[in-house]
Amino acid sequence: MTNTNMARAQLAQGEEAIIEFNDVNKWYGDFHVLKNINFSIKKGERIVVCGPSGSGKSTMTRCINRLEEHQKGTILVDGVEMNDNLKNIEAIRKDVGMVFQHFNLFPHLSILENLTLAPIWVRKMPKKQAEEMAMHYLERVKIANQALKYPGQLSGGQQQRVAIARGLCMQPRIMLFDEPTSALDPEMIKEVLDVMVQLAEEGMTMVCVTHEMGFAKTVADRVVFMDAGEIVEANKPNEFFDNPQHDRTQMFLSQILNH
Amino acid sequence: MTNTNMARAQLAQGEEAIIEFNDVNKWYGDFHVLKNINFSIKKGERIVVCGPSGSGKSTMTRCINRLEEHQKGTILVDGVEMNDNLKNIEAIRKDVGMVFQHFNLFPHLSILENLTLAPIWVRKMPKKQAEEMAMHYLERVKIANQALKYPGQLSGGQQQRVAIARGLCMQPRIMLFDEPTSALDPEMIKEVLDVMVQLAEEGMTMVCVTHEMGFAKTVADRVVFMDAGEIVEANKPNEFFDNPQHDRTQMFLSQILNH
Amino acid sequence: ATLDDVKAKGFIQCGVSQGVPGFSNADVNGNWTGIDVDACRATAAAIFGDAQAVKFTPLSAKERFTALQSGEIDMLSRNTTWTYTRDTSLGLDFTAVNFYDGQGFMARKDLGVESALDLDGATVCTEQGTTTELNMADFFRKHKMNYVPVIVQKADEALAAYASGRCDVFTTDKSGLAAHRSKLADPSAHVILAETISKEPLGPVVRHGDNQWKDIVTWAMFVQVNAEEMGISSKNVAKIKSESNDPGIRRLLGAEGNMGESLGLGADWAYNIIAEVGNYGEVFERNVGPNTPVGLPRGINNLWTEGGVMYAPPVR
Amino acid sequence: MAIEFKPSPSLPPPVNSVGAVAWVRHNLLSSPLNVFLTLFSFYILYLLIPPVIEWGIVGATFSGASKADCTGDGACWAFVGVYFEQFMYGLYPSEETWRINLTLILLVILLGTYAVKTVNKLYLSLVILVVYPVIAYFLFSGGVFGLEVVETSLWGGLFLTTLLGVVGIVASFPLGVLLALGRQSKMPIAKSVCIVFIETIRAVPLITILFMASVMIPLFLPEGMNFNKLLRVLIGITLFSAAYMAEVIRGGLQAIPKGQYEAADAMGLTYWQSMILVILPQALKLVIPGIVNTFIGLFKDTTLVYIVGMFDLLGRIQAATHDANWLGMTIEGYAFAGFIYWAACFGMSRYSMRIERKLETGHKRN
Amino acid sequence: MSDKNSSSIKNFLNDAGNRALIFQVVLLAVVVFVGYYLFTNLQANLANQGISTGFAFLNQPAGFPVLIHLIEYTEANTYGRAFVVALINTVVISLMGIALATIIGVVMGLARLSNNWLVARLATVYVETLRNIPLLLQMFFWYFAVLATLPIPKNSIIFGDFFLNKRGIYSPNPITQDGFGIVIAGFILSIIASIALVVWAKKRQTRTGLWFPAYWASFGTIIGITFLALVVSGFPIEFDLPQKSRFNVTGGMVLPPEFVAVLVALSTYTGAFIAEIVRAGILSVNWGQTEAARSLGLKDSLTQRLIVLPQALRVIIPPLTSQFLNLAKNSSLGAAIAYPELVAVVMGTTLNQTGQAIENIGLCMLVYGTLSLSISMFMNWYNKKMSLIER
Ligand SMILES: Nc1ncnc2c1ncn2[C@@H]1O[C@H](COP(=O)(O)OP(=O)(O)OP(=O)(O)O)[C@@H](O)[C@H]1O
Ligand SMILES: Nc1ncnc2c1ncn2[C@@H]1O[C@H](COP(=O)(O)OP(=O)(O)OP(=O)(O)O)[C@@H](O)[C@H]1O
Ligand SMILES: [Mg+2]
Ligand SMILES: [Mg+2]
Repeated sequence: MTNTNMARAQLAQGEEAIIEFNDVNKWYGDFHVLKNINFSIKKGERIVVCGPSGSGKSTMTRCINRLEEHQKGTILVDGVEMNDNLKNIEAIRKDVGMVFQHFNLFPHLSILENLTLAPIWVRKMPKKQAEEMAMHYLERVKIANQALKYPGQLSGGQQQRVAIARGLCMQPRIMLFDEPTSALDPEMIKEVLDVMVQLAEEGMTMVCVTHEMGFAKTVADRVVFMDAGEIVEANKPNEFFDNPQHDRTQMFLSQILNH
Repeated sequence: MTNTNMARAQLAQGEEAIIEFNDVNKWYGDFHVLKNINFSIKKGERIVVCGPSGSGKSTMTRCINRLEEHQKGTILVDGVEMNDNLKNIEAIRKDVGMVFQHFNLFPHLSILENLTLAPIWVRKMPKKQAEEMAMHYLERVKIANQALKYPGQLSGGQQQRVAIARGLCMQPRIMLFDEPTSALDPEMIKEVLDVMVQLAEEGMTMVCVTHEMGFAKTVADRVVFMDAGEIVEANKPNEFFDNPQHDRTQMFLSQILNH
Repeated sequence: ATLDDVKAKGFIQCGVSQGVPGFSNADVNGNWTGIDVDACRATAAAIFGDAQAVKFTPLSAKERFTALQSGEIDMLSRNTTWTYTRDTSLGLDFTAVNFYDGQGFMARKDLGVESALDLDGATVCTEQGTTTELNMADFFRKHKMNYVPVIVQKADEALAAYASGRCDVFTTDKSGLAAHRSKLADPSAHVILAETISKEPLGPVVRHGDNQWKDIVTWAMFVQVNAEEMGISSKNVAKIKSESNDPGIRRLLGAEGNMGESLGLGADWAYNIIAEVGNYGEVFERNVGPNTPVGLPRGINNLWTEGGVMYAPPVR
Repeated sequence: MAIEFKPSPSLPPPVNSVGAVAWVRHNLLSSPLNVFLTLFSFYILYLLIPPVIEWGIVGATFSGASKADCTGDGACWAFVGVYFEQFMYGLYPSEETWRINLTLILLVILLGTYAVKTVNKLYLSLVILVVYPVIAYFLFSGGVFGLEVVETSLWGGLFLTTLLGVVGIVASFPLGVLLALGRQSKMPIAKSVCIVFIETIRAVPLITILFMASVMIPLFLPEGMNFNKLLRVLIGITLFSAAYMAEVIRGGLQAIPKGQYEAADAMGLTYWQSMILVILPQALKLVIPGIVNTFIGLFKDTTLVYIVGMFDLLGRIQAATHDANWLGMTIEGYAFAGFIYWAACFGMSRYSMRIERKLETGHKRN
Repeated sequence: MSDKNSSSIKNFLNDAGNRALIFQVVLLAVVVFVGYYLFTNLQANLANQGISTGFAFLNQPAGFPVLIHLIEYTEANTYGRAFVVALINTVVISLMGIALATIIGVVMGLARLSNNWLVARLATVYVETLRNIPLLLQMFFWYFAVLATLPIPKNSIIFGDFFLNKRGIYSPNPITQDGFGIVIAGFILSIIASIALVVWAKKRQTRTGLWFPAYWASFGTIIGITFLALVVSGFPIEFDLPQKSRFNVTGGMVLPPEFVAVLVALSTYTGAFIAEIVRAGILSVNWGQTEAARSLGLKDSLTQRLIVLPQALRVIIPPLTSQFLNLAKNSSLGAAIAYPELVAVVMGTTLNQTGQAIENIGLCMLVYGTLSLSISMFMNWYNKKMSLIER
C-alpha cells in the first residue's frame, strides 16, 4: 500500500470530516514542499503530526488557516473551500485557533488585551463580555493573576499558556498547535502539555505538531508521520509506536525515543 | 591555615612555574574583584577553575594575557612580568591562546582565514605554511571539510571547535579556556570536551574555567575553587571532590553535583 | 480677466522686492513704502478708490517672473528693467516706466579708481538673476577688460562680500548703489563711479494677454506724470476739481464725462490716484528724493519740461 | 572538620588607581599620543574660548535702544532686544500676539494632561490632533468671534519656523505611514507608485520643491484657481518630509517579526485591523528616534523658505539687518539665529535619546 | 483555483486578488488622471500667456559670466554650456565634499571613542554643535569668517609662488611643453612597476612570511620614476606664475574662497553626521571581537584594520549612503554664497532670463536625480561586495 492510498483509506473511513485535504500540492518557488496530501480529520479528532525537520509539518498546518497558499488540490475546512475568497478566509480564521511555536504574543498589549483583541474586533463582542471570557480562559490555564502584566514580564511557559488562552478566546472549533513546546525548558513543557491534555479531554478538534511522544501516546487519536512533503504513515498511536509500517517511520522513532 | 597561606604552600611546591600570581589585587572602580591572589602553575599543568558566578574566575584568567589590568601585585607569565610594557604584552599574547565562551570567531572571515590570521600577521608565517598548519588543526578538531565556510554557517559545537583550533594555530604554550561549553547543547558539549581531553593528553599547559565536573575529574591536575575574589581552595581533583576542606567548597559541590 | 478677479478679491496682489529702501521696504510695523509700492497703490486707488487695497508679496529676483506668470501675483512692481527679451518671450508685458535708472559701480576710495574704465582685472560683486549681471558682462567685454565675477544669490550677501573685501567693486543700479552705500560701516570710504553703463528703465509688469489690466496699470502711472505736469498734487486736487475750468483737467479729474469707463473704472479713478498717492513728483520726493535717506537727485527722472525724460501721453 | 570560609574584607583600591590623579593619568596622559592629543586639545580650546567669551559676553552690550548705545567692544545684543518681538512673531500685529501665546499655552496644557492618569489618552490625542489644530488655525488667522483677521503674509519669525516644522511633521506622519505601507505592499502598481514618489522626492533638494510650491503650482492649475502661498509651502514641506518619514517607518515595519503578522492573520483580523491594532503600534515605537531625527532635520531645513520669500526666523533676522538704524548687525543676528536653532535641535535630540533609553527598558520588559 | 460561484459580483469583490486588482487599477487611473489634468492645465496656461517652451534656449548665448568653470567658458557661450559648467561644479563639490566629509566623519567618530577624555569631549562638542545649526548659517559663517580673516590682495600671504588672500589661494599653473610625453610614459611605467611590486610582495609573503610595505614602496616608486622622467626630459613643464597686479593677483591657478567655504561647510556639517554613524558602527562590533583579536597577539592597529572596521562597515554603509545623498543635495545651498552650482546658474540666472521655469527646474531635478541614483547605486554595489565577503 503506498502512502497516498493509505491516507485515502483514512479519508474513506471519516464521517463528518471537518478538515479535508484533497490532493494538495504546494511549492515554494521551485521547491515542492507538499506532495499530494490526502487526508481528512473528523470532528473532535486529535491529530499529532511528527516527522523530521523540514518535512513540511508546519507548512501543512498553516495551510489549514491559509497562512500559506497551496497551488493544487483543495482544502475544505468545515465544508468551506480555502481559496482567494477573503470572506471565506476570514470566516474560517474565526473558527480556527492557532498557537505558534514562538508564541507571537503582541508585546505592546497586556495579557488581557492580547486575549480580548480578536473577540472585540473580529467577533464584535462587547468589551466587558470579552474580558470576562478572557479571564475564564486565563483561569483555565492557571494564570489569571497575570492578566494585567505584559508578555515580556512572563516566563516562557506562562507566555505559551497565554498563547493557548488567546487561541481559545476565539472559541474556535479547531485548534492548531505548531510545536508549542519546543522553545521551552522541561519544566515548562510539562505545564503546557497539562493544559493541552485538558483541552483534548474536552473534545475539541486539535492538530498538533510535536515530538513529545508521551503526549502523542496519551491524547492523540491518530499520529501522522511526514517526510519530504508526504504523509508517510498515519495511524492510531499504539499501532504507530508499537508496529510502524514503514522503515522510514521505524528509523525516525528509534532516533527520537533514544534521545 | 588561611586560604592565602594554603595557596602559597602550593607555590612553594612548584618548580618550573610558567604562570605566577603574586599577591595580585584588582579593582573595578571601587569594587575589589581579585583579592590577594597567590598561585602558580607549572609547565604542563592542567588547572580547572570553578566557583560561583561573579567570583572572579573570568577576571583572573583574563589577567593572564592582560585582557584585564591588575592594580597590585605581579603576574609573571613565562618569567615575563605583565605590566604596561606593550612589547611584553604582545610577546606573551603570542604564547597564550584563549578560547572564549561565545567563540568570538570573526564573522567576516572564512574558517581558514580565521585560523591563519594570527600566524600570518603576528608570527609572519608564509601564507602557505599557515594554511597547512590550519588544516592540520582543523583535522585535529575534525572539521577540516568546513574550512572554506564562514562561521555563520556552522553549528555551535563546530564553531567552538574552530575557536579552539584558532587558539592552537598560534602554537601557544598555554591555553586559557573561559567556560568553553556553557553556550552549547549537551550533544555539542560532548564534541568540544572530547577535543579538549585530547589536547590535555598531549601535555599542554591549560587553564580552564568550567563547571563540567566530569572533565575536571578526568583531566585536571588541580582544581581551583574561587569565591568572592579569593582562591578558597586548590587541590588535586580526587582530594577536592572527595574531601573538600572548606565548608564553602562543600556547599558549592553539593549544589553542582545534584544538578 | 485680472480686473474682475481683483475686484472680486477686493485687493491687488502685488509683487515687490524684499527690501530696497526707497523702492519697496517694510518698516518695523510691516507698512510698505517706496516708489514701486506706490505704483501698486496708485493702481489700487484707481480701481477701489482705496490706496490701501493692496497686498504685497516680497519676491527674490529669481522668483519674480515665475510668480507673475503663474498668477501668484497680479502685478509685479519690483525695480524690474524693461528689456526686449523680457517683454517678448517671458509671457509678460511692461507697462510704463516709473524710474529711469542706469547701472553703476561703487568702489573703495583707497583703491584710487576714478573711472569704470580703470577696472581691468577687478573682482566684481553683484546680485544674481538681474540685468546687472548681464550688463556687467557686456561692459567688460566691450572694453576688452578682464574681471572676476562674484555673483551672490541675494543683494545683501553680495554687499557683505564686497564689504569684507572679496571684491574691488560692487555693481548694481545707481539708485541702489546709494542705498547700499549707506549700509556700509563707513560710507564715506566708498565712491560711486561716474559712469553709467546701461539703460535701466524700471517699471511695473503684468501678464501678457490681458490688455485691459495692462492699460489700467499703465495709465495709473501716466496720470501721475500728467498731474505733475498740470500742477495738480494731492494737496490741491480737491480744490482744483471743484474750481478749475480747464476742460482737460476737468476731464481728467472726472468732473466732466467719464474717462474711466473705457478702463472699466469709475469716473474719479484719476482723482483718487492723485488724492491718495499724489503726483509723480510727490511720489519721488517722498520716497527717494534728496530729503530722504536714499537722497537721489531728480536728474533724468524730471519732467520733460524740466530737462528730464518723464513724458506721459496726454489723457484725452 | 571543614574550615569555615569567611571572605576577606574588600579593601579600597590603591590611590593611584582611583580619584583625580588616576583619572587624569588614565584619561589624559595614558600614552605619548594621548599626551600630545591632550595638549593639542587644550590649544584648540585656548584659541576658541577666550575670544568668543570676550566678544559675546565680556565686551558685549546687552541693552539699549539704538546702535549708538553699543560700545563696539563686542556683540551688540541690544539689536536682538529691540527686534525680539519681530524675531519671535514676524509682522504679526503686536496687540494680537497674545493669540499665538495663548495657542502655545493651550498646547502645553493639553500635553500636560497626558500625565494625568484618569484622562482617556485616545480622546486626548484626538483633541490634540483634530480639535486643537482647528482652534489654533482660527486663533492665528482670526476672522471669527470678532478676532481681527491676520494675513498669513504677516506671519513670521520663530512662530512661522515652528509652525512649518510642526505642521510639516504632523501632516507628513500619516502620509508617511501610508507610503511605507504601500511600499511594503504586494500590489505591484501601488508599490511602484509609492517607490517612485519616495525616491523622486528624496532625490531632489528641498529648495527645488519649495520653489515649485511657492511659484509654480498655479501654472499647473486652471486659470484663476489658486490658494494661499503658506499653504502651498506647507504642502511642499509635508510631501518632502513624508518621503523621509516613510523610509523611517518602513524600517520599523521591517523590524517587526513575521510571527506578529501571522498571529494577527490567524486571529482573523483584517489587513487594516492588524496594521492599526498590532503592527503599527509596535513599529512606530521602534522608530521614534528616527522620527525625531527627521523632525530635527525638517526644523533646520525650514530656513530654506527664506529663499522663496517667506520671513521665518532667519528671514526676519536678515530683514532686520537691513534696518538703516541697525546696519552691520549681521553677526549678532546670525549668532542669535544659530543659538535658537541649536538650542531647539539639541533639546530635541536629547529628548529623543531619553525616549530611546526609556524604550530600551520598555522593550526588555515587553 | 476558480471559485464555482464566481459569477456573482459579491464573490468577485471578495476575492483577495480581485480586490487588489481593482484598487490598483483605480490608483493607476487616479495617478494618470491627475498627471494629465496638471499637464493640460500647464499647457493651456503656457499657451495663454505666450511663454516660450522647449529647450531651444540651450543653444542661445548666455551672456552672463560664471566665476568657477572647469571647462572653457565665456559670456559668449550658450546656456547649454553654462548648464554643463554648473553641472560640473555641482558634481565636483559633491564628490570632494563626500571624500572630505568621510575623512572628517571617520576621524571624529574615532575621536568620540578615544580614551582621551578631552579629545572625546571635544569631538562630542563638535558633533553636537554642527549637527544642530542650519547648514545655511554655517555656510554664511564659513564664507564671511574666511573672508574676514584673510588679508587683502595687496598684503597677500606669500609662500614662494603661492599667494593667499581674500580672493583665494593662488598657485602656479602648470603648462605642458614638448617632451611631456616622456613624463606621461614614465608615470604609466611607474604604475605598472608598483603593481608588480604589490604582486611580488604578496608572493613573497606566501613564500617567506615576511611583510613588505608594498603600498608605501609603490607610492615611492611612482613619485620616483615620474620625477626621473621629468629630469630626463628636461622638465617639459612651464609654470604660469601668479603675479600681483593692480587689483588682484593674476595668472596661475586660483582656488576661490566660495569654493573653499562651500566645501568646508558641506564637509564639516555632513562630517558631524557621519561621525555619529561611524561611532555607532564601531560600537556595534562586539567587544569580544577585539578581545579575541588581542588574545591572538594582534596589535591594536591591526585589530582595528583587520577585525573591527570590516565588520563595522556593514552597519555603516546604508546610513552613510543617505548622508552622501544629503550632501549632494545640500550643495545647492552654495548658491547663497556665490558658488556657481546648478541651482545658482540654472534656477537662478538662466531661469530669470528665459523665464522657462518648467524646463529649467526639470533639468535641475533630472541632474540631482541622476546624481543621487549614481551615488546610491555605487554604494549598493559596495555594500553588496562587503556583505558578500562576510557570508
Ligand atoms: N518561505 C519559504 N520559502 C522557501 N522554502 C521554504 C519556506 N518556508 C519553508 N520552506 C522549506 O519548506 C520545507 C518545509 O518547511 P516546514 O517549516 O513546513 O518544515 P517542518 O516540517 O515544520 O520542519 P521543522 O520541524 O524544522 O519546523 C523546508 O525544507 C523549508 O526549508
Ligand atoms: N568591567 C567591569 N566593571 C565592573 N565590575 C565588573 C566588570 N567585569 C566584571 N565585573 C564584576 O566582577 C566580578 C567578577 O566577574 P567575573 O566575570 O570574573 O566572574 P566569574 O567568576 O567569571 O563569573 P561567571 O561564572 O558568571 O562568569 C563580578 O561581580 C562582576 O560583576
Ligand atoms: Mg516547523
Ligand atoms: Mg565568567
